[in-house]
Amino acid sequence: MAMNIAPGAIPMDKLWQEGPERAADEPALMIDVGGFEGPLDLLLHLARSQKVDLARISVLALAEQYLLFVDSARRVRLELAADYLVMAAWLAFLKSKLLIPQQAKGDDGPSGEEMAAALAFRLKRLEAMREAATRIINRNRLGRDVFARGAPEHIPHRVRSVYDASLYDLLSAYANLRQRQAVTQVTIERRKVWSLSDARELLTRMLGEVTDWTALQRYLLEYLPPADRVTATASAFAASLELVREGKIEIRQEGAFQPIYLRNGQQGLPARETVVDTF
Amino acid sequence: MTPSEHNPDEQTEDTSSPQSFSLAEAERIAEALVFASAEPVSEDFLAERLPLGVDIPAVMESLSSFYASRGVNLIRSADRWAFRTAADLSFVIRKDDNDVRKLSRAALEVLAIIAYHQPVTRAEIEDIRGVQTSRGTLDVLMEAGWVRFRGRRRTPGRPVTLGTTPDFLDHFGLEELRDLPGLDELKGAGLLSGRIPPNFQVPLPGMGDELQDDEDPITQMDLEELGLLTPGGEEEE
Amino acid sequence: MTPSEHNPDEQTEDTSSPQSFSLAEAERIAEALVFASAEPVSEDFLAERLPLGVDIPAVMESLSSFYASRGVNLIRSADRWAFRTAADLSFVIRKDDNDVRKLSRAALEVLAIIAYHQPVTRAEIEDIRGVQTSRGTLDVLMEAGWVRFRGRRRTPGRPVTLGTTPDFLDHFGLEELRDLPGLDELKGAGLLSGRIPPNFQVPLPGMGDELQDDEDPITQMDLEELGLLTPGGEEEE
Repeated sequence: MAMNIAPGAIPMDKLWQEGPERAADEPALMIDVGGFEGPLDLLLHLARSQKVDLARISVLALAEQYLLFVDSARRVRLELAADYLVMAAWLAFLKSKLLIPQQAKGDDGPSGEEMAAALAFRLKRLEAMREAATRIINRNRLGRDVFARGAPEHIPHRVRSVYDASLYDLLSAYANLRQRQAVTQVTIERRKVWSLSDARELLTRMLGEVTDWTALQRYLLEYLPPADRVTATASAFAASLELVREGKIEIRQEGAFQPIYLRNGQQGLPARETVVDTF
Repeated sequence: MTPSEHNPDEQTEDTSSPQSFSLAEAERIAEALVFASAEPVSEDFLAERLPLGVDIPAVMESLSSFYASRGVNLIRSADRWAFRTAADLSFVIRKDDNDVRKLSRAALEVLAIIAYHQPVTRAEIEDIRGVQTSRGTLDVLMEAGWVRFRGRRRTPGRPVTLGTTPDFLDHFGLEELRDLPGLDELKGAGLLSGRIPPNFQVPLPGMGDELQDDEDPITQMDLEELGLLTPGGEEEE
Repeated sequence: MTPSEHNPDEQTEDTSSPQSFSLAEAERIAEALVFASAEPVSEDFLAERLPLGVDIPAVMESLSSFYASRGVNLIRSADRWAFRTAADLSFVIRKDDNDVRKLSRAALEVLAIIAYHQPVTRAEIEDIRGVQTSRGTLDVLMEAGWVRFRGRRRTPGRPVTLGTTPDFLDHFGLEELRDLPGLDELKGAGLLSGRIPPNFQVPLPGMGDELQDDEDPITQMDLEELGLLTPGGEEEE
C-alpha cells in the first residue's frame, strides 16, 4: 500500500509494534519509562504524538494508547511505578465510562466526557508550564548573559539588623542539627507492600466524585503486577473498611467472593452528622 | 592619578533643605550607591542615604534612561535597582567559567510552576506535574535563593505556600512578576486559575512505592490480624 | 519595561573592519567589560575582545573623561582600568561601616531551636544540640534583636525561658510562628533527607507571647540577676 507509513517513521509507533520476530533480548519498548516524569508526562508525550491541538485530542484514543503501553510494559516485565498503574486503572475506568452511553443525567457525578475534559485540561496546563519554563530559562540570565558589578565596593545591608540570615539558612541549620541528633536506626529492608495509607489515598482519589457503584478494585488489580495483588487487595480492603467507618464511602458486595462495589459516601454530605441550622 | 576631582563645594552642608540640593548631585550619589553594589539596592536604602525630600523614583528614572543606551544599564527589579551589563553585549563578556546554575528539567518545571502559580503549595505543584516532587528539587531552588517559603494556606492542614524571591526576578531579568513571559495569555486561557473544577478528579501522585517516613509497612502479622490472610496462608496468583 | 533595549543593529556583523565599528560601540563594550570584571582590566585584555584596529587608549580616555564628573569614575592604575566610586562620595558609601555579619552556624542552630521549641531553656537547647552553647552565641542573637527572655519555668532552679521576638518574624518574613515549616515541608524541601526515625518530630511552635502555664513572668529582680540591669537601674523597653 502506497500510503503505508514506514515502520518507525513515527518514533512512537515502534512502541506498539511488538513484532513476534523481535529477538528475545531486544528491548521491546523504545520508551524509557525512566525518562518520564510520571504518568502525566507520559500521557502528554503520547498526546503530542496524536499531532493535534491538545484541545482536540481524543482522550479515548489517548487512554487506549496508554493502556497499550502499560500492557506491553507488563509483557516484557518492565517494572512500572505504582503511579503509572494507578493512572492505568483510572484510564481504564474512564474508558469504560466513555464507551457506555450516557445514562440518566445529573445523578451520577461527572460524565466520562467531563472526566476526559479534566484530563485534557491537565495536559494542557502541564504543557503550558513546560513552555513557560523554557521561556524563563531562555531569558537573559544574570551571570550568563548579563553581568553584575565584578568588583563590588560595598554591600548594602538591610535596615536595622546588623546580622543577616535567610529563612533558608535557618531551616537548613535546624534540619541538619535535628537530623544529626536523631538516633541512627538500623534500617530493615523494605518489603514490597502497599501500606494502608497508600491504599486509602488511592481509593479516595480514584473514587473522587464517582457516585455510582463501581468495582474500582477490579480496574486497579488488573494493572498491578501479580506479586503486588495480594498486598494491594489486603490494603485496599482494609482501607475501604476504614473509609466506610468514616462515612466517606459506601460499600456493597452481593455475596462471598463477589466483586466489591464502592461509591462515594453520603452523596457529598460530610462524614459526620451535620446539624443543619436554618439561618 | 585619580581623575575624580574633589569638589569641596559639592559636599553641601545644608542637605536638610531639599531645594539647595541639586538633582545632579542626588543622581551622583544614587549612581555611586547602586554602582558600588553587586546586589540590587532598594529605594529605601537610597532614601536613607539621600537628603530628605529627594524624589528618589524621579532620580532613578532619570538615571535609568540615561544609562539605557550605554554598555551598562540601570535596571529595576522587584523595586530594587542594579547596574547590569547590557544584554546585547553578552557575546563579548560571556565568560568561560560561567557559573550559572544548571537546572534539571524537574527543577525548572517546579520553578516555573511556583513562579506562575504562587502562592502555591507542594500538593498543587504535584497536581500540576502529576508526579511527586523528588526530595531535593525544592532544596536546589531554595539554595539558589529563587524560591522561598511564603506562609501557610488557611485551609485544613495549613500547608506551607511557596513563592519566588526578588533574586529570582533579578536573575532572570524581570522587573516584576507581571513581566513573566506569557502570563496574560496563560491567565486568559484559565491555566493559572488554581484548581480544576471540583467535580473533576484525576488520580494524583503520591502513590510512589516508597513508604512515607511516617508510616510503617503492613506486615504479615497485621494481615493475619485483620483476617485478610490465613496464618501461613499461601499467596494467590 | 526593561531599559535594556536589544538593538539588533548594534550587533554589527563586520566587526573586522574597524572603520565600520563606531567609537560609541567600542565604548559600550569596554565599559561593560570593565564593569563586569572582578579585577582591574588591562588594555591587552580589552584589545582581545574589541575588533582589531580599535584605538583602545583613545576609547578609554574618552570613557574616563565621560565618567570624571559622575558618581562613579573610571580610573587607571598601573595600566589597568577599574571603576571606583568618586572619592568625594565616599562619605555616603561608608556612612555606616557595620557590614552585615553572617550568623555563625552555632548561632543559626540556637536561633532555630529557640524558634521551634520556645519557650525553651538554655539546658534544653544544650540537650538538643548535644554541646554547650557559648555565652557569646546567645548574646549575638539578643543583639540582633531576634531572641528575648520570656519568663521562668516553674521547675527546680526556675530556669529562664527563651523565645523569639517580633523582629525575628519580621526579618525572616514570617507572619506568625506557626508559619515555620513543619516536618513535612522540611522533608519536602529536601532539608531532611534519608531515613528519619519514626518518632522524629518537629514541634509546632506555639502562638507566641503569652506565657505558658508553667512559666512565670520575668521580674525586675530577675533582670538584675541576669546582669541585664544594674541594680536599681531603669527598665529599658
